[in-house]
Amino acid sequence: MAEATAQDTVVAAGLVQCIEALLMAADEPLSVARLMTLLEHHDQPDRGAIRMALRALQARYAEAAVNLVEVAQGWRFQIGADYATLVARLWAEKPPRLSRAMLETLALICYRQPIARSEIEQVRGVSVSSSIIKTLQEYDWIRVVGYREVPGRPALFGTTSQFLDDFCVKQLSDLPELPAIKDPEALEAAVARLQGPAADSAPAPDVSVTAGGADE
Amino acid sequence: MAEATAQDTVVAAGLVQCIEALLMAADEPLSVARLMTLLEHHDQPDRGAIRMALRALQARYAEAAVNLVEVAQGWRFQIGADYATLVARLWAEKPPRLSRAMLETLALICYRQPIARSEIEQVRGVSVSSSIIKTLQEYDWIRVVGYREVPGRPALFGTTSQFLDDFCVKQLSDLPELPAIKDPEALEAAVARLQGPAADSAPAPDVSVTAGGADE
Amino acid sequence: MAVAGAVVKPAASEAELLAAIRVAGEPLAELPEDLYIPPAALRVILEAFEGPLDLLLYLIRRQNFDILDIPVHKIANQYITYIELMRELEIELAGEYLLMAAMLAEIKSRMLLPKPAAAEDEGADPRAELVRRLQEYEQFRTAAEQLQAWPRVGRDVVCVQHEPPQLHIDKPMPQADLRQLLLALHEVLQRAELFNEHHIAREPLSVRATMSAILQRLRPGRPIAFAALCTRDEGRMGVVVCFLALLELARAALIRLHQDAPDAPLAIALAAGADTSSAELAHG
Repeated sequence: MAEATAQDTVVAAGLVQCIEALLMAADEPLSVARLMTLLEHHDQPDRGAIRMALRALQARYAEAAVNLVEVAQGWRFQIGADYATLVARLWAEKPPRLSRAMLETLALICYRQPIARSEIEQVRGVSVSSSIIKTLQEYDWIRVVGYREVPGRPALFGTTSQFLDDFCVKQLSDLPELPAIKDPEALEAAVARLQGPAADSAPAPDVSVTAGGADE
Repeated sequence: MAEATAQDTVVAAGLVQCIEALLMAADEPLSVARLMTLLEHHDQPDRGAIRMALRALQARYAEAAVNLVEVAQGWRFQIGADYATLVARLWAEKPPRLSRAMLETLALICYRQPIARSEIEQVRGVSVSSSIIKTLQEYDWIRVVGYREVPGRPALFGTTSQFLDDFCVKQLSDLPELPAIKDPEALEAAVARLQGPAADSAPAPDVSVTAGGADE
Repeated sequence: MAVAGAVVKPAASEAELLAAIRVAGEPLAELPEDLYIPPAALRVILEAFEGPLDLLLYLIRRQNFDILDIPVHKIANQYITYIELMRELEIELAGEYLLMAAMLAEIKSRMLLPKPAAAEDEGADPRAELVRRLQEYEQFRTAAEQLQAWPRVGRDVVCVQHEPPQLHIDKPMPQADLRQLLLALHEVLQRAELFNEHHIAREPLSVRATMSAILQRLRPGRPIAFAALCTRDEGRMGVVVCFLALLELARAALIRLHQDAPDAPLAIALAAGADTSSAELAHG
C-alpha cells in the first residue's frame, strides 16, 4: 500500500474505494477504529491513511447530492437537507412529528444534563408525562446516566451519541447555543426594582381588594 | 429549464443531482416512469432528459466503489461486486461458542456412532434439542449414516471427515479410547499428545486395544 | 389555522392591530375583559399552551410587555380571569394552572400590603421568582424551537445504504477445541456413571468409525459382499476391525448377513424392512 506522505495528497486509490464501499453499505456511522478493523485483512491502513482517504472522499462528494459527513459515532453518507422535500416523496408515511412538550423536555435534558425529571417539571411548570420520557428513550435519544443520592434516588437523564447522530452533529457543542437569558444584569435590576419600595405601576383601579386595604 | 438536445451531452446539473439524491435514498430500484412522477413538481423532465441524466450519473460513478446499474424494476445504486466480501464483514457475526450440550452430544456421537438421538438422550439423561442436531449438521460435523429398522425409523448419526479436519485429528482411532477418557490425567496426556507439536499421528504404544487385536 | 394557531403566535402585528383599534377615540389598551370566548375555543387555546408559564408568557408577549418589567398586577388579573372563566365552563384544568393562579393571587395581595421594614428577608420575593422562572422557561421554549428547526435524520436528512449484488455472509464456525470435546465426554459419562466396562461400548473407535462407514455404503436392497467392504490397504487390522464392525451392526440389528452355501461369499445387506425381500439376495 503506497504509504501516502503527509504533503502528498495522493491517497491509495484502493483504500479510498474500499472505505467508500463500506460507508455506502453500512447502516450506521463507521468510526475510524471500526474502519481499521474492517480493513485489517486488506492492507492494514493506519489511522492517518484512513483519515486522509476520508478527506479525499469528502472532497469528491462535496458537490454531489450526497455528502460524506462526520457525526458522533463516525462517518456516514447522507443526502443533504436541501433534497429533503424531494426525497421525502419516496415514502408514503410522514416522519413522526415531535410535540412541543417532547421538544422542550429534550431541550432541557440536552442543555441541562444530567437532569432529573422533577427539575424538568420545575422549569416547564408542568408535570412531564412518562410517555414522553419513554418515547425519547425508545428513540435512543436519552438515557439514564446516573442517580442523585437523595431520598427517592431520582434518575438523572442525559443525551446519547445516537441523539447527536440523528441531529447530524459530532458533539453537543455543535448544536445551537442555548438562548441566553435577556441580560442577567437587567434581570438583577428588575428583580431589585420589584423588591424595592416603589412598587411597579399602580394596580388598575378596578382591582377588587379583598383585604380592603387602601390603594397605594 | 435548459432542454438538453439529444447530441448535446450537457444535462441540466440540477436534474442529475435530484436523480442522484432520489436513487441514493431509495431502498428499491426506481423506474424512469417513477422518476418522472417524483420529479413532477421539480421541472417536469421528459423521458429523454431523465435517461440522459441517468447515463451521466452512470458515467460519473463508473469508477467508484458504488455503481449505478439498471435492473429489472429500474435503476439503483449497488456496491461493486468485487467489494462484496469486504462489505460482508460489516455483518459478520462473532464465531458462536460451543454449548455444553452441543459438546456432549457431539462427543457421544463421535464415540458411540452410529447412534440414534434417543440413545444420546438416554446417556445424557436430558432431551437433545433438534436445533443442536441441526447445528452440528450445519457445521458438517455429523451426518445421518443410516436408519434403524424399528417403528419410527430413527436416524443414526456418525461423525464426518470435516469433523476430523476441524478437530485436527487424522482418523477417529487417533482419539483416546474410553478408558483414557475416564481418568483425567490420562485424558490430559492424550490431548497433549494429540495437540502437542511433537505428537505425530501414530498412536502411542500404550494404547490398549480392548478388542485384543494385535497392534499393527 | 385553528384559533389556537393565531393565538399562540403573539405576532407584533396583533399589538399594532390592537393599538389601531379606536374605541371612542381611546386606543384599546388590552383585550376587553368581557370578550366572550366560546368554551370550545378556550379549550383549543388551552391545548396550545404547554402549561401556566407558557400561558403567562403568551399574555406578556401578546401585550408586548418587557418580561423584565411586567406589570405583574395586570398580568395576574388577566391570568386569573382566564382561569376562572375556564373553571366556570368546567374545562378541567391541569393542577399547575390553579397553582399558578394561587401564586399570582398571593403576589397581588403582597403588592398591596405596605412593605413592613422587617419583612425584608423572609425569602425571595415571589414576583422576582416568577420573573426568573418565566425567563428560564422562555429560554428552553426557544431552545426547543431551535431543535425543531435543526436538520434531523428521517425528516431533513436521509442516510444512504446500498446492497452489494449478492450478499454472502458466511456464518463463522465455532472454535473446534478437542480438549473441550473430550472433557465434555468425560463429564457426560461421569454423570451417567457409565464408566464401568460392561455398559459402555467396548469397541474401539476404529470399529465405531467402520460401522458408520459400512452403514453409509449400504443401500436398501443392494447387498455387498464382505470382501468388497474391507479395503486392501488397512491390512490384517483393517479386516479385523471391519469384521468386528459387522458383528456389532448385526447385534444392533442394523444389517443382515447371508451366506447362500457353507463356503459361499458372505453377503451383507441393510436390515431394512420389507423392501429387501424382493432383492435378488438368496435366502440363507
